[in-house]
Amino acid sequence: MEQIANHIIFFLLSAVIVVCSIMAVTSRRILRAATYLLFVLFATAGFYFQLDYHFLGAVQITIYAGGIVVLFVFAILLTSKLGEKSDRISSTKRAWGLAAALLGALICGYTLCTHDFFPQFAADGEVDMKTLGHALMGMDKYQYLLPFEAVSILLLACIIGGIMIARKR
Amino acid sequence: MNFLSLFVLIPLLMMGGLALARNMKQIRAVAAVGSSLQLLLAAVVMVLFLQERAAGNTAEMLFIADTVWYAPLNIHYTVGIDGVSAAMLLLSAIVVFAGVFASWKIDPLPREFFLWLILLLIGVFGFFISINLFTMFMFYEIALIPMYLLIGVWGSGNKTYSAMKLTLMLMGGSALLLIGILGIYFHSAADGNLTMNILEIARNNAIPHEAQYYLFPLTFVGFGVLGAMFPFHTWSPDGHASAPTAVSMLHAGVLMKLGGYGCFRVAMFLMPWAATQLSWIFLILTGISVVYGAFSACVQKDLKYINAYSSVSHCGLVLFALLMWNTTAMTGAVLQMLSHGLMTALFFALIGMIYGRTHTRDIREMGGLMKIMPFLSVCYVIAGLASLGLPGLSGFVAEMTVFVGSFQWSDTFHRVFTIIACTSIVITAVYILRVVGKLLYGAVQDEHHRSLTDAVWFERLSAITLIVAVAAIGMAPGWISRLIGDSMSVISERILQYI
Amino acid sequence: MEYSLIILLLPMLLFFVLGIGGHKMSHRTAGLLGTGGLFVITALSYAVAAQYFTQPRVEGIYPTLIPFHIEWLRFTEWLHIDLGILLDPISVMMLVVITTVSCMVHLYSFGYMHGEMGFQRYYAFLSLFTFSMLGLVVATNIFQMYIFWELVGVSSYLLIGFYYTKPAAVSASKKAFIVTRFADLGFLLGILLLSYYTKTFDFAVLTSGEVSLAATTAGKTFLGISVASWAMALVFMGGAGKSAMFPLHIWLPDAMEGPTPVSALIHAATMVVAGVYLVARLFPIYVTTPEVLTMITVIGAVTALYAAVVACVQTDIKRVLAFSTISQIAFMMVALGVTTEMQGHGALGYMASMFHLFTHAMFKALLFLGAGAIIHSVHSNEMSAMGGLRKYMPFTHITFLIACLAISGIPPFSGFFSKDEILAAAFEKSAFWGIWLSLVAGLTAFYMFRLYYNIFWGEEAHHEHTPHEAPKTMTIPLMFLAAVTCVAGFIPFGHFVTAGGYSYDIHLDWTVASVSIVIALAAIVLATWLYMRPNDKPARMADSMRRLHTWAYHRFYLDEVYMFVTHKIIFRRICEPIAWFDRHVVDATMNLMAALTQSASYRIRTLQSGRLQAYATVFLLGALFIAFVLLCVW
Amino acid sequence: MEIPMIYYVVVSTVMFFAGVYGFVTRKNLLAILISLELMLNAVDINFVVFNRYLFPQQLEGFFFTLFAVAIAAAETAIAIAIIINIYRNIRNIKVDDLDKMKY
Repeated sequence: MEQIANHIIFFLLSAVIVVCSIMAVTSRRILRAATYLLFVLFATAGFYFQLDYHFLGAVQITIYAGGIVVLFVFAILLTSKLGEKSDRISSTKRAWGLAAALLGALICGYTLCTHDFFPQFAADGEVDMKTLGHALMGMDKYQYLLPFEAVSILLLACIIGGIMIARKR
Repeated sequence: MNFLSLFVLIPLLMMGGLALARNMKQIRAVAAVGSSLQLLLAAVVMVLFLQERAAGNTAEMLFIADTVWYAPLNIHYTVGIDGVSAAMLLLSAIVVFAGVFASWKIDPLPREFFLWLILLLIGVFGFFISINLFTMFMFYEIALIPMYLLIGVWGSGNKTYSAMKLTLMLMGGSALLLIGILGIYFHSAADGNLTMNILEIARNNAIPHEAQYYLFPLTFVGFGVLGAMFPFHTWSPDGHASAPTAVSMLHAGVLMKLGGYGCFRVAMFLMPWAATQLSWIFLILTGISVVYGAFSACVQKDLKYINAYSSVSHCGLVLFALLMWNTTAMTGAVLQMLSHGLMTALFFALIGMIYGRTHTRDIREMGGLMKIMPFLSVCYVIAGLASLGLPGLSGFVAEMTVFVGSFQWSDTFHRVFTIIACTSIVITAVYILRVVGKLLYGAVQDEHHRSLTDAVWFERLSAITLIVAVAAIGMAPGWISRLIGDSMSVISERILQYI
Repeated sequence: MEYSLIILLLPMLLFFVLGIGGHKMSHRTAGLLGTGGLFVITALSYAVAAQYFTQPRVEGIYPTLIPFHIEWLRFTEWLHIDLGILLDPISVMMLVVITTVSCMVHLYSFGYMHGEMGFQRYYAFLSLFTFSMLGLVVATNIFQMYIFWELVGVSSYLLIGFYYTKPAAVSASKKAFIVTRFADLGFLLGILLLSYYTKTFDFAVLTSGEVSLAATTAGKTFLGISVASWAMALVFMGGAGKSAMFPLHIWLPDAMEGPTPVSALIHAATMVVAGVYLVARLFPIYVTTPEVLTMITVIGAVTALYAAVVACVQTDIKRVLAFSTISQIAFMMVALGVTTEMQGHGALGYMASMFHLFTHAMFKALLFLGAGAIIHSVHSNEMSAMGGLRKYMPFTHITFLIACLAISGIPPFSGFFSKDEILAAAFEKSAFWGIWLSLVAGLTAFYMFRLYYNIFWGEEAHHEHTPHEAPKTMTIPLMFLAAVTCVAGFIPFGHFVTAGGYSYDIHLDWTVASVSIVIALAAIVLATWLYMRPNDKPARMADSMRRLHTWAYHRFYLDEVYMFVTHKIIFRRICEPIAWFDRHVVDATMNLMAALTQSASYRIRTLQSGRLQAYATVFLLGALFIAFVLLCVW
Repeated sequence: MEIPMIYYVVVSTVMFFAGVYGFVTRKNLLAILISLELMLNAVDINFVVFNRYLFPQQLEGFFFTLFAVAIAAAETAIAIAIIINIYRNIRNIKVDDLDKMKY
């Protein structure tokens, strides 16, 4: 029963992701595109929950859906009028884009489908927060203090850079 | 470091001095003092060289000094001179001395102008004292680069085009040259001790014939481009026409000599076998150069173009004579280099001075200048007479040595080309007299020209220096011919043993 | 005779002093310096001549002396140019001729050029010329001769173009230089050939028979003619250019644009006989190449006739004299051409030629200087501006008449004796040339007297001011030269200058002499009848031979032919196409390469559009392509 | 947990190439950025899925995704700052108009 529910949820989320991501890139209204993106991100978070990575799912929702999409919306509101439709895409450009996307999807799909993975279904489910914390703050093998610090410096740089760029001269 | 390196060091000091100079006066002082020192040094070196020879030192090269630069590839900084280099150094020093005074009033950016000019000097002097392929090539490149800026910035007319053309064509030549030099380097020794030293390469004599077969044309054409060999001469008319006075002087007077010098010092000396096999091709090309340049000069309207084509003709004669291999003709070639260097520098100096006054170089727009600026006109006539080979001036000595030397071959091919080259003396007379007649004689064409003034002291100094040198070679050619002949016989004997 | 070196050095020194410092001197100083120097040189030359000809003969001939000699430039082991002084009968004779005429001209110019702009320059050039000409005649080797040959060429160029603001003078000087330069090319090639086979430049070696050109070139032929003949013919070409032999004569009439004393010195007495001197100098070699001598004879004879015919109809008095010079030099050439041996009867022509050279120099200089005096007084070269001048210019008149009689070959004036020897030599060779030359001699007498009558008799032209006799500085040289002309014929020339060097007495061949006198007198009578009094006979005569007259007046259109060849063929058909070729083919190839590179770069540049999306597409497609390839490979 | 791994991967592939399509075709800089986010997200899913299905004992994919999210946030912030700055300058955020630094 749980299996079936899981499947149903998965297909729902998949449908949302597929439809919304296509809508996000084809919609001529930019604000709508951002909204579709938001749906995609939520659905992705759903995937993470489904895979028992709850922390990641939470991060996804707070940072992506909560932070980035908000930034997008502000930016969109700052740079375009409401209800403004973007220009039609020229057919050659669309053809190139379609070609690239479809060909890519084809090749990737083919590779994925023909490749033999040896999935081991995870038994333990939920990752414990303590393990995560240790991995993030440790300096041993499979522990990530250095990348963590690097990311924090990057974020600092971003803050400064953002201020510098946005500052009025 | 022996005293030959002073030739490179003095210009370096001059550059330092220029960087410190605060006004026009100091810039001029630095340039004048430096070039005088250089001239003095060249004269001293010449005297020392003659003394050493008189004392019985018969080594190929004297005053050799050697410093390792990059041991893994066996690259050395090696200097040394023989009679030809000593003569070329003296020539360069004289032309530079005259050139500095000819550009006394250079405008704008005098400091930068002299800086680049002096960088050019480093290249030229360094080239003549080097006996190592690597240093030679390095100095060669150093001499080429400043030309671009000197013409592009201080030139006149279509200067960016000319500067670009000149630089690209010469660079193209030096690309060939680089391949040739690398080829020589990798064949320089049979036992694997590769070297860049010219004397050692010559002593090893290890370049296989099939390698010579393609390396000789590469090096010869590479240097030949700078020596204005047909059909690679077209940078010369445009380049000379656009260059500022001192640069034209230096370029035609000295830089083009690098080409001829390299041709025999590298191409023919190191690859004598290929020289005997392939020179017929180049003989045809240079033979064409001689007549072709002269004929082209006959119908030009721009003074500098006339002179540039005449340079093509005269420099063609240099290469032509080199390809005759025998000592007399090769001596004639070097004499022709000296002679052409001096008189063409004189020509360009005078053209620059005339242009500076009349602001035109079109001979149709000028006339009767003899009345207006007698000094410049008389100098121009003297330069013209030197160019058409009047005895008592340098051109005659050089041409006659070339012709007598070339005539020592009695086969039809050489005879025919010698006779063709000889006809250039008539054509030269035609275009020189045409210019003299139109420019200096006749009625004044432009009334505005009447108010122009004659040369001032620094212009006079510049012109007189060159005239004295031209006349000195022309009147007493014996010693310099002997000096050059001694050095050239080494090369010619090396080639002649392969016939 | 080491002091003979001073003869060379002094004029050179004068040239440098006057050339460099001249513009700071007054006219008077410069003129005095030049003339004074020349007097010294002349005196020295006479001393040399006296000493040379009074020295004892060795085995019947005067020895060849080389009082001074240095090596100047060495080419090969055996070929080297020396500078030196060679004294032998002909060079000493030339020294006398040149210094005498030059000295007279210097003196004369003092009056003639009075007040001209560039007076100092004029004297400097004259000194240069004197130096070069003297150097030429005393040359010890053929290359030294070539050196000075070029130097006289250039001094001639400078002097013809002395009035450099006059376009005619400029183009005349240019023409003179280029035509002679062309001839010198032949000379140079001749020297190269000669020296290549004989391995020497030295006259002494070449002419003494130590090396024989004929022997060293034996068996070598080119186009069916032996190499020896080619060499000597090419050397002669140089001589023909300087001596204005047909068809290289065209520069000489134009050279009359120079100042008249210059014409007298260079283009009548000295430089133009350099060709004759050259042939005489190398005569021991020329006798070994008879076909070249024949060629010289033919060219000389044609030139003599041609110039004489043209001289008959010219109206510019200097042109008449110029053509007469050409004709007379041709006489000398013929005389050399008909000489077949170094000794004996066949050798007469050599002596005759030298003798005529000597006498001609004097009387032709006299004629030119006289013409100069006339031009000086009437300010025109045209006969129409003259007429009846005998009353106004008595000295000039008398001296001019003497010269005319001399050139016409009337005894006892000098021309008679020398011309008679030439005719005798020509008859010796063949009657054909003898008659030909006698005819030309008659023509000579005719045109000279036509000139004479037109100037001094005939109708008086209207003058803006009364013509006056020239100043003393001009008449003294005239009188001196006239005196020389009167007595020079009696010099026992055969004792001094002969082909083999052995002395003999000149015998006048009275059959030849009387015939030539009769012809000359007849021609003079004809001229008198036609031109002494103004009448319409000359015009009628011209009408009766209209075509010949027109052609002769235009010098048989040779100048036009030359113009056509140089301008239409050399400039239009050779130089311009080459210049065009250079710009539009050779240079264009270089430019094309640059343009190709540039346009290729422009093409490629558009790929680098800066559109990020295009990059991304291309990048992705590329990546996919690689992935696809990898997939296929797997 | 019997959802086959391939399902997730196919979904992320579709998402990724939707992003590619958007990246290539859209003109609006913000839209391009949105497409970029889609692609990033698709990659994140892949990491997580591979981690979970193939190496469940380890957490490399997990942490990679975690850091990628952080970096994506930083990158978006900067990108938006730049875009707004561009808008200030040329009153427009169409990618075609940004050709000042071309060639």
